[in-house]
Amino acid sequence: MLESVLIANRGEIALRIVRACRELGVRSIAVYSEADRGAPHVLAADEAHEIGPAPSAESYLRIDRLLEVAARSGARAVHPGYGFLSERAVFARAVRDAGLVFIGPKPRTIAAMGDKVRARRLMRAAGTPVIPGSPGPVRDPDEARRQAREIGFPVLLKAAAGGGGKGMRVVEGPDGLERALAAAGREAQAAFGDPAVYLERYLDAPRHIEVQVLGDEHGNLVHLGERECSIQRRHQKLVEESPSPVGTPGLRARMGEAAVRAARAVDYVGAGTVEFLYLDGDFHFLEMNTRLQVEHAVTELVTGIDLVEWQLRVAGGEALPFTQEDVRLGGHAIECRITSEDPFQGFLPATGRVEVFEAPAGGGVRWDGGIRAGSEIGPHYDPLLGKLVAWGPDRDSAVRRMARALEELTIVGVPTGVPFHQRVMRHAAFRRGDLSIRFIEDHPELTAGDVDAKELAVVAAAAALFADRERGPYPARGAHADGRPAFSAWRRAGVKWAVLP
Amino acid sequence: MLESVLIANRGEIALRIVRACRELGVRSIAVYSEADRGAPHVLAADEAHEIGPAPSAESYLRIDRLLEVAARSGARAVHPGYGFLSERAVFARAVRDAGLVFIGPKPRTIAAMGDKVRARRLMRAAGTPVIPGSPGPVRDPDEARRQAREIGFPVLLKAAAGGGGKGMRVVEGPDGLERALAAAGREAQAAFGDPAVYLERYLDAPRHIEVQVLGDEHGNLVHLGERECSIQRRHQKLVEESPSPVGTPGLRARMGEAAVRAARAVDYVGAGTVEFLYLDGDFHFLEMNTRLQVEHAVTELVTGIDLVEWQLRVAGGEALPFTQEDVRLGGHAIECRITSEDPFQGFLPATGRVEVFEAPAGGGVRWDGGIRAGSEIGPHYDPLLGKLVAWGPDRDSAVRRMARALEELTIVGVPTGVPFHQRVMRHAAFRRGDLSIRFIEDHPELTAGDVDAKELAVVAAAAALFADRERGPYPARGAHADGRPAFSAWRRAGVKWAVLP
Amino acid sequence: MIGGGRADPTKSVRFHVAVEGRVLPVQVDGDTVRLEGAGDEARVLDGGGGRSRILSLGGRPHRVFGLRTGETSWEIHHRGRTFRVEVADERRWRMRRVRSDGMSPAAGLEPVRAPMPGLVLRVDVEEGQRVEDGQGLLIVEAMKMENELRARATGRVRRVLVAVGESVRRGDVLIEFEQDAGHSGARDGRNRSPGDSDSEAAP
Amino acid sequence: MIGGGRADPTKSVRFHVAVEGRVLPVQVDGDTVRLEGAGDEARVLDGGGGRSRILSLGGRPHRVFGLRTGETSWEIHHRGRTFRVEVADERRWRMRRVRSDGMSPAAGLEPVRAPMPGLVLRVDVEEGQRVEDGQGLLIVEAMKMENELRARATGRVRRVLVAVGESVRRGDVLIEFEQDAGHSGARDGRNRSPGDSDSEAAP
Repeated sequence: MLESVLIANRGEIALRIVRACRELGVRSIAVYSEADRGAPHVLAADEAHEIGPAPSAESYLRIDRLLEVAARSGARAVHPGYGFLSERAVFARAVRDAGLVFIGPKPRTIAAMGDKVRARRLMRAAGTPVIPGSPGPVRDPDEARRQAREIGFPVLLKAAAGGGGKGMRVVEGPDGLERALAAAGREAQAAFGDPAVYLERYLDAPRHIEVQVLGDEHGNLVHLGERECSIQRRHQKLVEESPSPVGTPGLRARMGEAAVRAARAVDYVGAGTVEFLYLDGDFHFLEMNTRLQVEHAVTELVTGIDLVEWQLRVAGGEALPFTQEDVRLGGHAIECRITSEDPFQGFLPATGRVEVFEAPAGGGVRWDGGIRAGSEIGPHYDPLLGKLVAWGPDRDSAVRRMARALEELTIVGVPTGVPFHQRVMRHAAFRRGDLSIRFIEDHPELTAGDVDAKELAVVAAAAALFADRERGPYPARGAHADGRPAFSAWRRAGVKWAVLP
Repeated sequence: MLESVLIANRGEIALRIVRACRELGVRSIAVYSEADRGAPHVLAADEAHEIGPAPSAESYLRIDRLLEVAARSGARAVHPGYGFLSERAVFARAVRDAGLVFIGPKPRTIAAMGDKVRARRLMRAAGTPVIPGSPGPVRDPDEARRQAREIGFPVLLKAAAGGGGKGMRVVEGPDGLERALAAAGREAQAAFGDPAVYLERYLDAPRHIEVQVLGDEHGNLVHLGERECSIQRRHQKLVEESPSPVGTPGLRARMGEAAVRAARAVDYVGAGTVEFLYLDGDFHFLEMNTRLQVEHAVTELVTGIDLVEWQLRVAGGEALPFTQEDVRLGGHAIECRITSEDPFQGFLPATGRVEVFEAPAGGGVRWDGGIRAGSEIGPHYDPLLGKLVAWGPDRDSAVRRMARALEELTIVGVPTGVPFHQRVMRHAAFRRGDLSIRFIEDHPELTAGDVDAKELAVVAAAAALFADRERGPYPARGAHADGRPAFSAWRRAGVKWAVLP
Repeated sequence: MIGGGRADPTKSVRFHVAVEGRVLPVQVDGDTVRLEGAGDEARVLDGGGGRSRILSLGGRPHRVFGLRTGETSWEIHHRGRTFRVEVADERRWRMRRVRSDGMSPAAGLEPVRAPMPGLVLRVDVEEGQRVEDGQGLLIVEAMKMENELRARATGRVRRVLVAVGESVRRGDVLIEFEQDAGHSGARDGRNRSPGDSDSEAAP
Repeated sequence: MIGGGRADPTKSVRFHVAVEGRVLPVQVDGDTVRLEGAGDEARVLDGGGGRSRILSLGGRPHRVFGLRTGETSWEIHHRGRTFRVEVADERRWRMRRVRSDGMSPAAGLEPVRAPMPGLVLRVDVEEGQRVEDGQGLLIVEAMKMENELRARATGRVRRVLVAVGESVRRGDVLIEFEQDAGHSGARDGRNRSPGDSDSEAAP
C-alpha cells in the first residue's frame, strides 16, 4: 500500500479520496486555494498546504506548486481526482518524473484518449463502433462548413482535448457555425489549454451509457457493469444510475467487452470509463475518461467494490484479486448531482453562503459532499456541491428512496437542483426508464417554475411569520452571531427583485 | 400494503419508521410530546399530533391518547418501535380491539415472551438451552436469598417484564441482595409497570449473540443471521456487529435453527430477536425481544433486507418472498450507539442543546439519528441520539470505516460516547474480535479520562484563541442570534467546575 | 429579533406577501397564521432555531427557513426550493399603493444585469446602436462556461457600463436600453431549454 | 465578539489555560497561538463559522469548537471529545494568585451534587448523621435509571437540601458535609466500572 497520497483537487472528490486514504491507513495530503481554507477536504486530511489564490489557474492547476508541496510533504503518490489536471498527460508525466506514483493510467494512455480525434481513430482500429465525424480538428470556419456539410447537420462541435461538456456546441445549420466554433474554441482553450475543436454527427435522442473498467499493472482488466447517464443538461450529467434500465445481461456483456477491448488497446491501468451513445440496440464509442468519474459511487453501491480503494491499491502495484466472473451487480443505485444552480432559471449557477446544511440519512442513502453549514460557494469552481446516491434492491425502490432522501436534503442559502431532482423522481417517463439525452428538453415541466397553491400558501405563511417576528430595520437583526451580515456583498448584489409594495 | 401507520414512538426509531413509510408510499402519522414539538420524526411525517407533556407516562405511554389520535387521523396500523409500549401485550391488544393492525407479533406472543419467567419455561420445553435460575419471580428478600443460594452467587436480578437492562442487577453475595432487590423492583415498576423480579445464574464473561428472525402470517419463518452485541455497559449495548467474529456457518446454522424453533413455539409473526449468551461454543437462551431492535440496521446492511419494510409488508398480510436459502450475509457491519453520556465520567447522561451537528457521510456509512442542530436533549427520554453504522466487505474494513466515520461525526453541545467508540475501534482486543460482555470492565483504558499531550496542546490553543476573540462579559456575546443564551438554564446549573484563575 | 418578542403580541398583524407573481394577504395572530380567502390556517409548531420555523398546515408539518435579504425582501426555503418574496405590512402596503401603481414591477425597459459573478469576455454592441430581439450583446464567463447575453426585444443601447476584461458581480447592470421602435429589454438566456441548438452557452 | 476584532490586534496576549488538571500558558498573537515551553505553534486557518475555528498545528488541520459557559470558562470540543476549560488572561491570573493559593480547586469538603437532572427517590441520611466512606446517601432517578449517590469519605452530614419526590437539576447541591473524623465528601458512582457487582445503578 502507498504510504501517502497528495490529493490535487478540492471539493467532494478530494474529501472522497481523503476518506479512502483514512480507511486504508494512507497518509492524506490536501492542497487548497485561499478560497478553500478550512474546507471539508482540508479538514479531513492528515495535512494540508495552501497553494495559491482562488482562481484555479493560480492554484489547483499549478503543477509546479503541487510538486513543490509533494516534495515538501514527502508524498509518495498523487491522486488527481476528476477535472482540473486529471486528464492532462503532462501532469501525469511531471508527477512520474518527480519520482512519484501517479494514480491513474500511463501518460501515453491519457494522451491517446485525451486527444478525442486520435482516440476515435484508435477505437475504430480496435473494432469499436464510432460516431461519424471529422477526421481531425477543424481549423477555420470554412473547413468546418465543408466537414459539417459532409457529415450532415445537426453537428456537434467538441473540444479535441475536452470532456465534461466544456467547449461543446450543437449546431443546427450553417448559420450558427462560425460563432459556435469561436465560442467552443475559446471555452476549450480556457478549460483545457487547447483550442482545437472537431465535428461529430449529432445523434437524435440517444441514451448515454458508459462502462466502468478497472485494470492493474499485471494485465488484469475487468468491467464493473454499466451506468446510464442520459439525464444531462448541455452535456453535463445530472442523474446517473446503474444498471441502465435497458441493461440486459446480453447488452452488458457486449458493451463490457467493447469497453475492455477499448481499454486494452491503450494499455489501461486503474479506473476508467468508456462512454457510449446507445440508440435502438446499437452503441457507439463516444470517448474514454481516463480518470475517476463523478458518478463512480453508483457502481460502488451495486458491485460492493470501492473504486478509490482499488485505484490506490492498483497504483501501489497490487493485482486485482477478482476476475470478471466475480463481479456481480446487486440491486440498483441512482445518483443525483446536487449543484448550486437554479433549475427554474435555466440552471443559472449561483454563489452564496450555505446557511443551513443537513445531509439525508437512514438506510440505503449515501451523501458524498464537499460543503457544510457556513461554506461559501464562490464563482471560481464547479457548482457541484455534492452527490446524493440511493440504493435499493430494485430500480423502483431506489427511485422511491431517492425521492425520500431528496426531501431530507436541506441546503439553505443558495438555490440548488434539488426541486428538479424531486420532479425527475416523480416523473412517469423516468419511472418507466424511458430516457434519452434529450430528456430535459422533452419534458419542460421538469424545469418550469410553477408552484402549486398549497406550496404558495406555506411560503406566504412563512414569509409573513418571519416578517412579523423580525420587524426591525435590515440588516441589523439578520446578522450572524459573529457579526457578519447574513449575506455576502456579492450575494446581496444579486438581489434584483422587482420592488413590490 | 397498509394505507397508513401511526408511529407510537419518538427519536431515531420513529424517524426510521417514517422513512420506511415514505419509501413505500404509506401515510405516516407521528405523535409527539410537548418536548418534541418540531423534532425530526415530527417533521418527516405526513402528519403529526401532540399527545401530552414531556414525561412519557403522560405522552408516549398513554394508550388512550394514542388510540384517540389513531381514530382522529384514520390510521390503519400502529408501529410501536422499541421501548415504550412495544412489548406491552395490553397495548397490542388495545390496538387490535380498536380495529387497527398492530405491527408486531400477536398479543399472546408478546405476553408469553414478555414474562421472562414464562418464556424460560416455554423455551426449555421447546428444547432450547436456558440459563439456570429461579423457577418464578422472587417476592421477598428471604425467598431471594434461598433461591440465590441454590443457584449460586453471583446472581443476576432481572425484571420479569423487562428487557434492555432496566431493573437488572448483578449481586455478588447475600449482603447486597435486599437493597438490589428493592431497587430492581422499583426500576422494573417504573420502566414496565410491573415490579416482579427473578434470579438467574450470572455467567462469567460470555458473549451476547442474538439472532434476527422474521415471520409472516402464512407460516414462513426465517432467520437473518446473528448479531454480536457483547460490548455493553450495565446491560445496555454500545457496539453491535453482524456477523459475530465467532460466527462460523456451523454456529450460525445451529443458533439460527434454535431461534426459529423458539419463534415457532410462540407462533411468531413479524421481526423479532432471540438473544443468547455464548460461552465456549455453547449458547443459552437469554430472552426474546418481540419487537424491532435498536441494532437492526447491521442485519439490514449484511442481508440487503429492509426489516422495517418487511414489518410493514408482513403486517399488511404479505408473504415473505424469500426462503432461508435465499438469505445470504454479505460483508460485515458494525453499529455504534451514540448516546449523550460522558464515557469518561462513568457514562453519566447529560442534557443540553446540540449546538452543532454534522453526520458522517461517504461510502459504506449509515447514520440513523433523531437529532439536528438545535435539538434539546432533555432528561425525559433515553440518551440515544443516533446510531452510526459502517459496512465493509470484511470485518477489518468495516472497523476502519467506522473509525473514519467516528472522526467525522460532530456533535457539539452535549458530551457523547464518540471518544469511547473511537478507542474501541482502535483497541487490539476489539480488532481481534476478542469480546465478552465484560469487555468494558476488562479494558478500563477505554473509559479512562487521559489525554495525550498533543491533544491538550490543541485544546489549550483553542481555548486561548476563543478567549482572545471574545473578551466581553458573559453571557452578552455568547448568546444565540435569536436572543436565547448559549446554554439552557439547566445546562448552566450543571457547570460545577472548580474556579481556576 | 428572530424568535424574539413582537411589539404587541396580542395584536394581529396583516401582511401582503408577493411571491411568484402573486400577492397574498396574510394575517399573523400570535402563533396562528391565516391566509385570507384560502381558508388555510397555519400554526407555529416550533418557533426556535434561528432561521427555521416549523408550521403545521392541516396537520402536516412544514419546516421553512427565512433569510432576510433586504428591508422587505426575504428568501423563503421550503422542501428544497428557494422563493424570493416581498413582504409588506398594512402601512407599507398603503404607502406603496399611493406611490406607484399597485404591485406590478417597475415599468420601463429592463437593463441587462449580470446573472452571476464573472468576467466580461466580449462586448458586441455600442452605445446608441439599435439591437434586434435575440441579438447577442455580450459574453460573460463564469464557472468556466461562457454565457451569451442577448436582447429580449428590439430597442436602442443607451449605455454600456462594462468593458472587456472587467469583473462583474451578480446583479451588476451591464447595458441599459431606451425605447426605439417598441419596448426593449434583455433576454439573458435564462429559462431557455438546455438543448437549444445554437451557440449560446448555458449560464 | 466571536470572529470580531480585538481591542488591539497588534498586541500579543498571554493566557493561562487550565484543562484536565493542568495549567498551560498560551500566547495569542493575531492568528498565531504559541504554547509556551512546548514549542508548539498553532496557526488559525479559518476564523469564520461562529463557534468553530480551524487551527493548523504542525501542518495538521484541527477543527475546534468553543462554547462559553461562564466568565472564564469554556467547553472546548475537539475530535468528538468535550473538555471543560478555564482561561484567564495575565491580569485575572495575577488577581487569582493573590486571592487564593494558586490553581488548586477550592479546598474543603465537597458537597454531593446532582450529576444529572432527575427526581429524588429516597434519602437515606439525616442531618448530623455520621457517614462512612461508600455509604449510600440518596437515590436519584433520571433517564429511567436509578442512581445511588454514596459518600466518598467518612464525615458528618451538615445539611440535607432535598426531600423525596423533589426534582433536582444537574449541579444542584443535595447534601453538605462537615468534617468528622477526617475529610469527607461524596462519591457519586462516577468513574466506577460498569460491571461493579453491587446494587448501585449507573447514572
